[in-house]
Amino acid sequence: MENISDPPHALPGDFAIWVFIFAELTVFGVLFSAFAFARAAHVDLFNQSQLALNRGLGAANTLVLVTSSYFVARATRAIKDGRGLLCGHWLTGALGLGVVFLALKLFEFHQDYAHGITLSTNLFDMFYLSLTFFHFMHVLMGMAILAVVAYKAYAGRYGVEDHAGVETGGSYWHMVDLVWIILFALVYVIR
Amino acid sequence: MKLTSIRPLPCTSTWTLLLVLTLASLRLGASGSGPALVMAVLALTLIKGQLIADYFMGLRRVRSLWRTAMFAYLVVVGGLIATAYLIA
Amino acid sequence: MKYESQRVAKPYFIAALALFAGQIVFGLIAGFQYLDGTFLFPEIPFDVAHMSHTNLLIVWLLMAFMGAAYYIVPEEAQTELYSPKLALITFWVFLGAAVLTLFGYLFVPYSQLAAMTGDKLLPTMGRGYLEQPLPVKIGIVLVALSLLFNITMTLLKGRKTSLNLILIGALWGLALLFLPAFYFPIDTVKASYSWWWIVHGWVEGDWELILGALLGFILIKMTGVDREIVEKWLYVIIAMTLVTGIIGIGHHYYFIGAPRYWIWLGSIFSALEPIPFILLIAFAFKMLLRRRREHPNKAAMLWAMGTPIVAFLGAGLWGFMITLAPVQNYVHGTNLTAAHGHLAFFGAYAMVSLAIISYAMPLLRGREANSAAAQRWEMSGFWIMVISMIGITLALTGAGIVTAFLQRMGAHPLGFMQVQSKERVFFWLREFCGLCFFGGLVVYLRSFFMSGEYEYSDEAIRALAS
Amino acid sequence: MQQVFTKAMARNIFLGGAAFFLIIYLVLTYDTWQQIPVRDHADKMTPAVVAGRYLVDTNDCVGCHTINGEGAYFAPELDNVYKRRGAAFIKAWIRSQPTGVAGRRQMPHFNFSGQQLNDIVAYLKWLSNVDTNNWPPNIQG
Repeated sequence: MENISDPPHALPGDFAIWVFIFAELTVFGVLFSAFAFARAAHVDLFNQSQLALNRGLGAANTLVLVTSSYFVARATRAIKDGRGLLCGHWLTGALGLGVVFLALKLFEFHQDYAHGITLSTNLFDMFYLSLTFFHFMHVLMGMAILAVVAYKAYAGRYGVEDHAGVETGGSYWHMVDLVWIILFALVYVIR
Repeated sequence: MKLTSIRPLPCTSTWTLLLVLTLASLRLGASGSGPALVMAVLALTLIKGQLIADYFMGLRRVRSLWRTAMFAYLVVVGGLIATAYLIA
Repeated sequence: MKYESQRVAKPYFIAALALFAGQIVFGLIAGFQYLDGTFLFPEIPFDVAHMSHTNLLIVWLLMAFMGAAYYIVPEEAQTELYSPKLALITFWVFLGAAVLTLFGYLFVPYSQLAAMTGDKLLPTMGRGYLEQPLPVKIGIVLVALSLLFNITMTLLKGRKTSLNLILIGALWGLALLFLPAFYFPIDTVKASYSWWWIVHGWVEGDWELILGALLGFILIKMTGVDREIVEKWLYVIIAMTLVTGIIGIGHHYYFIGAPRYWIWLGSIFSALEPIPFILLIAFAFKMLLRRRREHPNKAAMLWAMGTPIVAFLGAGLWGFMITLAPVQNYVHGTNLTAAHGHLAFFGAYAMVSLAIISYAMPLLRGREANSAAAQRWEMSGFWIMVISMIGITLALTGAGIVTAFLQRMGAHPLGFMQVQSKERVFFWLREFCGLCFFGGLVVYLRSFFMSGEYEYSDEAIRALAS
Repeated sequence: MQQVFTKAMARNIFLGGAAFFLIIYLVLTYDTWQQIPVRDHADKMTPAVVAGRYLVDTNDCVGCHTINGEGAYFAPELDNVYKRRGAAFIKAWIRSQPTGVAGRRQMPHFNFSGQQLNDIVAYLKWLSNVDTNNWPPNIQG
């Protein structure tokens, strides 16, 4: 493992993705704060509407995303050891979990729709749907990126020295995970 | 075989820890409501976020500026949420 | 100037400046009508002066963008323009249509203009910035197609730099975003909603890409900084523009009849819209500090550095001031919007146009830079115009704030005209600053009539030789 | 270790980010499109309302006035003018223009027929019932 006396490392992956990651985090940060302060003005509405959410599904999705993030971390490790095939396998696993996340979320959206929850029913529903849909799109986007990275890993386009692509895609995926962790706590859990 | 593949990787322990913390916050949340619980869950979330940043994103090996930026982000967002819940 | 065909940019730039002067004249007329409502009435009613002012703005900016495209695309592609002749024909068609439209506004009552030009067939008239009769709108599309054909063919046969791709892509976007001008639903709310596709899509989206490309080109040329660095940052900046700006369109949807969620989504995303402008300032000054040469065209450098700063003030700061829904509730549709509009349009788009004109015109006239004396005139014009425009902005801001307090707040709000009469001091100030602006424009234009080129000092020549 | 920062990645982020937010905007627009007819009572858009709107457009009313805050800031807001002034006043006012009072802002004379004035009022009445999230904040517009 790394030595303490090593010079400080550069950011994993391409610097451009980090500009983007911090921009996205800012957007989500503002959205989260807006949710919290909107709640401060409508505590009863928010507490009441929150009960309609399926907290178990939210928790399951958290576990799924955390695990897929773990798989991606393993994929990064694998490519640093020069094992492109293994890297591809881990990424495929992460993608599979991404599909599980989407399926669970779609099921939840379907339930919400059946209960008549829309963007315009009330302020809580507006925030809940906007936040989760916005995040849902990020999962899709992250999966598209991971798919490209996995394909390249299988094709042997990365190596011990040249694995910035895996780190770039991986960093984005971890960001998607990180955002969900905050979203889950904020929207589903605390009250 | 390399040593790293025998010894549990830092990311494996991180992952286990994240699962435990997730279930813990779920359990906490199910036990009721109130400022103390909100703070506890937010604190757990902050730890989880920093774990992901440090061990999954690998920021712990990067110039401390970026790790600080991520920590600051989590503290600011968490702090804003906490403030809003306390004044509500 | 490296390619003969870049010369077609010259008439575009000259026409742009002439139309710019026309825009200011109509602005002064409209501004004075705020003080004396009978001024030039009924010959030029306010709405005619107003739409001449805004339409000339759009046309001269488009002229300048087109001139810039004809100048930049061949140089970046390292090949002659596909068809200089087509570019010249397009120029005369565009100028002719613009002048004809202006005469139509001035001499035919608007409803009659609509009846004469087949507005019944496909109603498109009567929306802000899009007042042009149907045939003119079709003409604009044809002119845009001709430009796009010409520069795309040039790109295809030459070097494909990122800067050129951004510029040409943005010009395609500009043309595509104009197409909703032909879609004018009966439903007023849908009409407003889609009107912003054009207006917001242009000025808070696509045009920022053009702004970035023009600024990037000028900086590459004048500072000698590696193009890789410039292009890389350009991509990051325009990515931020669209990330914040696309959903940021919601700040136009709060009070026009669109659903309530736009109040939140619009506020959140548009609050982040200043970010790309901050990045733009950082980028421009970083390039300036890393410059590898001292370009003799100091005036162009002044415009190029001034652009991101004034753009940030107008679009970023003044935009932010009125963008959050709780604030906009009181200031929507007041002169605060006009204040923001003036400084943002000037700082971002007028100034970047003047920057590229300032950089390219001397080269088009066969000199690297104008004489030091001419540059002094030009830079004086810069300062007078910038300061006057900030004055106009402050005056309109004052008027807007008075409206917000007296007409929109309190238990006994006053009527529109009553409030307006209390804002006369601001309207006088605005008109005064407008006159100063016009003076600055004259000083600026004066610099074009000074002959002679920049002469290096003896030390500079010795330094270059060694 | 040198930081990687490639132009290709910056470009991909630009393209990906733009496409991403465009898709989100399109989804939101779809939802908005379903809701607008409810919020503005599209079913109450009678032929008179449509005719009135056409007159408002082709006489460039927004060249001086604002409608829902959009237009020019030379003359009063029209969104709630129906509620502020009522039908009779609006018609009489348009008919009596221009006032010609020295220095005061002038509205041109439009030569509208009685039918046309009724159409304009019908449109303004419809307009005043659009759900604009409680804007303008008060009757003065």
